[in-house]
Amino acid sequence: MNWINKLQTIDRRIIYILLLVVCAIPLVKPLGVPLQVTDMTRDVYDIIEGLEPEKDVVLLSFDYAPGAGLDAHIVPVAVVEHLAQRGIKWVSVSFNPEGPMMADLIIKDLESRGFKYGIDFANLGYLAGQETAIRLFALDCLTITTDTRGNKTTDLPVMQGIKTAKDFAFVHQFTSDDPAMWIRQAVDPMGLRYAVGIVTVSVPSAMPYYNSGQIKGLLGGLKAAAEYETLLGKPGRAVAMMDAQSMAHLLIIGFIFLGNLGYFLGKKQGK
Amino acid sequence: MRKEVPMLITFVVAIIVMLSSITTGPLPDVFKNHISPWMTIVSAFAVGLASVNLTRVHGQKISRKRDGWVYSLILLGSMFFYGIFRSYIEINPSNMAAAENYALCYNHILSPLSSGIWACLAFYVASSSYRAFRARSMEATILLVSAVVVMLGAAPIGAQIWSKFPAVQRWLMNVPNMTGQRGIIIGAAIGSFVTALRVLLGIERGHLGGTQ
Amino acid sequence: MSLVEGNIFGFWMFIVISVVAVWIMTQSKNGKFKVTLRRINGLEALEEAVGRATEMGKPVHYTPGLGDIVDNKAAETFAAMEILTYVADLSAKYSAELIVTIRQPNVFPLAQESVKQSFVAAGKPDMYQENTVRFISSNQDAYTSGVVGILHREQAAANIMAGLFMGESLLLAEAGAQIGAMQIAITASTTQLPFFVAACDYTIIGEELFAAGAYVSQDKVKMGGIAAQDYIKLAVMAVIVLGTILSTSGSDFIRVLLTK
Amino acid sequence: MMSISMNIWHWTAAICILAMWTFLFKENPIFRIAEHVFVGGTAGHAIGMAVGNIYRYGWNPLVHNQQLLLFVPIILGVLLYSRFIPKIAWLSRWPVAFLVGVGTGQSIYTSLRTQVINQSLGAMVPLSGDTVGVTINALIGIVGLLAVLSYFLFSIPQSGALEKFSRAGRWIMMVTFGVSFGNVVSGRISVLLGELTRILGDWLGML
Repeated sequence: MNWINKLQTIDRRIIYILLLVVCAIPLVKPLGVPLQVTDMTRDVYDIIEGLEPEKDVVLLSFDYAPGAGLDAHIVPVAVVEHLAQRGIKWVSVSFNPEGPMMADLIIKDLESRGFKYGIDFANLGYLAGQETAIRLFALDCLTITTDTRGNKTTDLPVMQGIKTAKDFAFVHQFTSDDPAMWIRQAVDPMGLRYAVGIVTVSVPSAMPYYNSGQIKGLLGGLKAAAEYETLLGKPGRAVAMMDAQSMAHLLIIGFIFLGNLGYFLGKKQGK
Repeated sequence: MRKEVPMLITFVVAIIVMLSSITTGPLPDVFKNHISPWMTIVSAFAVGLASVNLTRVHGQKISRKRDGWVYSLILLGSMFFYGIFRSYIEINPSNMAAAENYALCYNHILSPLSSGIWACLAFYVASSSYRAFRARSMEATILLVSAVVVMLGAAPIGAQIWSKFPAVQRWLMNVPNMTGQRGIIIGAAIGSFVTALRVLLGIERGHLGGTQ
Repeated sequence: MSLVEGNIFGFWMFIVISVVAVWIMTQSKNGKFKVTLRRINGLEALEEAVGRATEMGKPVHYTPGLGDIVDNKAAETFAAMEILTYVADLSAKYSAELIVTIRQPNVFPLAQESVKQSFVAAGKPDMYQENTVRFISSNQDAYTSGVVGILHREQAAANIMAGLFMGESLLLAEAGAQIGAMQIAITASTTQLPFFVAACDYTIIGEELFAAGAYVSQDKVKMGGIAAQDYIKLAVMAVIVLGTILSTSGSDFIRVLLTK
Repeated sequence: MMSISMNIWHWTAAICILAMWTFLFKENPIFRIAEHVFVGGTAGHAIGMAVGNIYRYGWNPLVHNQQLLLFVPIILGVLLYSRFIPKIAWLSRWPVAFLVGVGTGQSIYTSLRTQVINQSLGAMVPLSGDTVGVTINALIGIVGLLAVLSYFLFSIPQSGALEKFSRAGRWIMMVTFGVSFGNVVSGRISVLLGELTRILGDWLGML
């Protein structure tokens, strides 16, 4: 029958346009579907709740490029918001050349809200050499002599008392790659308290490290950011987007179903 | 000389680096004060290789006016613009105005180009799910069913359809997925260990040009 | 100089398995230990793909992935380079045009050399052109958009992707599917596998990548290396079983030993 | 409800995204321009960052603190470029050998510890759990792991029980791939949503 063939050969452009529409509508008019918070997200939240303001300093490693898009960037935005709310100081570093600019986007926003660069946070910039660089920095944070603004690292108030990665109360990496590099070079050898924010795509491959306790908390992309916003009691951008996410999933499942329906009906007919 | 020196360099450096992470004594300092900063510098030089290659390939295209040479001109122009601008900022970090302007050019041109191409993936995911994911065999069916459950469990709408979807999704993620990933991680680590051993002992010389 | 605590077991394990692995590789090299690798599904499709490209008069595209040769992902790239040599041999044999796209500057000269060698060895040095091996960009996304453009402009008949891949795999595979190329993916990158499985004609998964490299090169040392991996794996499996039995019975002997 | 942005940068960002998306319909000159600006720009950015690293970690300490040993990496770095001069191209193998040495030394032991020993430890959980569910999960974890590992045995003939066992390993991996697939779908959609907020929000002012 003709319509079975049609089920199998919908033009890809129609699919593209449908996806665009299904994503755009809930963005403009959110539906407000309620959200459940998972343990992996709560773990990070609890760690930060347990830190002491004024005393503890957190290290944030920004290891993603803008190409990873919102799925990577929205997680640090939520975590930094929590740090800012609790008045906890942080320092950022990057092992990806594009990372410092991503940190700067967040810093710019904080500065406009009255937080002080150098006192509340600082951006140490990019250190080339990937794994080697991670280990070098973990062993000796002062190996980076100046921050991205040309200040001497040793002069930054937020860096006082910090020599190695051990001196940070907590290390949180944000990456679009897998967390194994940090675990191999710093977390396992130095016994750091470490959590990671990764893109949704990388969550399954990070599970074994979470299961074995090498990672203490795991934030996977937009969904985790939405959960984090819920925990903070400030539902924002991420929560609003989850509705669009839901609709897009339904659409894609629908297409898988249609494709398979056509396939099986076609097979039956062939017999 | 042409093969032996590099092999020796690799061997000595690798042994120092390896031992420096698990021993006390002088090696950790050798790593920290010498090898690691050297690595930073040498790998920074390696980044430049990419641009030399690009300049050669596209320079030729332009000088011979081959098809699409205008695009090559655009590519080189863009490379020199960002290259020179960024280098200036790196050497003069205290010039905040320049850094601000660079951030504008970066965040509103390169960054959207980059995430724009990634967003295309969403469309491709949709069309390839439709076109290619068929329950052709038992294995393909397992793949499909777990994918669909994960999608339903990962979006808030899933819990509205059936309240157990998030729990099933978490189970799939934490038990079978974790098991499979763990097997692949262990296997791949053993695989790269043996390759690394071949490199260390100079049996694998792929990186020195010519396999044996 | 002494070992830092927590590394004693690891260090001695490292020494022991290194010795065993080297011993197996030398035995295999000297022909005293014969290694036969199991068939890897999809590997013979390489020849079919190149042959088909010749018939259609269209090029074969090959990418050795995104990995470099200087980090811990090197193994995957080395394996991809072995497969490249094999593909270059095949395209010389069938006189099929070959296009190799490169992301890593370090991989570029190696790829040039090995393709050139294959063509010369087959007595067809003229097949090697300036743009047979093309450096695209060291940026992952830029590399991807460059390759996608090339696939469309050159209308490749075969698209062979081997080595390390990240998010761009689907872009490459989907671009190949759109131009109707026969596609073969060989990768250990698990996140990307479902897409290769969906969009490619053949997919070779996980560690099969390393085995495939050894298989096509038929190099005795490398085959010995694969056998060594197998024995290490068996030993790890035995330790895991033992550790589970002991921990179930309440003893943490293995756990203490491994973390020593 | 719609108030289009007057900010030129919102316009360029939106144009760049849309230029990339035109490729979804067809390869075209607009996409080609975007592609080439992008390839060149990212290469340029990486060069700038590299210049910064050489300046900070090589040039400055060498000139201001007279750390003469830093000539070693600088010379090695320069040697990388000898590959463009055929006569001395072989010299470029020295810096590559150095980079490979660091990479190998860095991972050969640590990957054994992090990925083999620590992951094996993670797998050795007691089979006697508080509930039946815990025990079943632990059993799947351990048997599944062994099955997956046995699938990747290449030199040992796979027949009989081993073949069946390794097939079970493949099934576990199919679930793994399925889970990955589900996550990739979510992840890609999230990226798309980010771009859409840029277009609908920043540019068109609809959000």
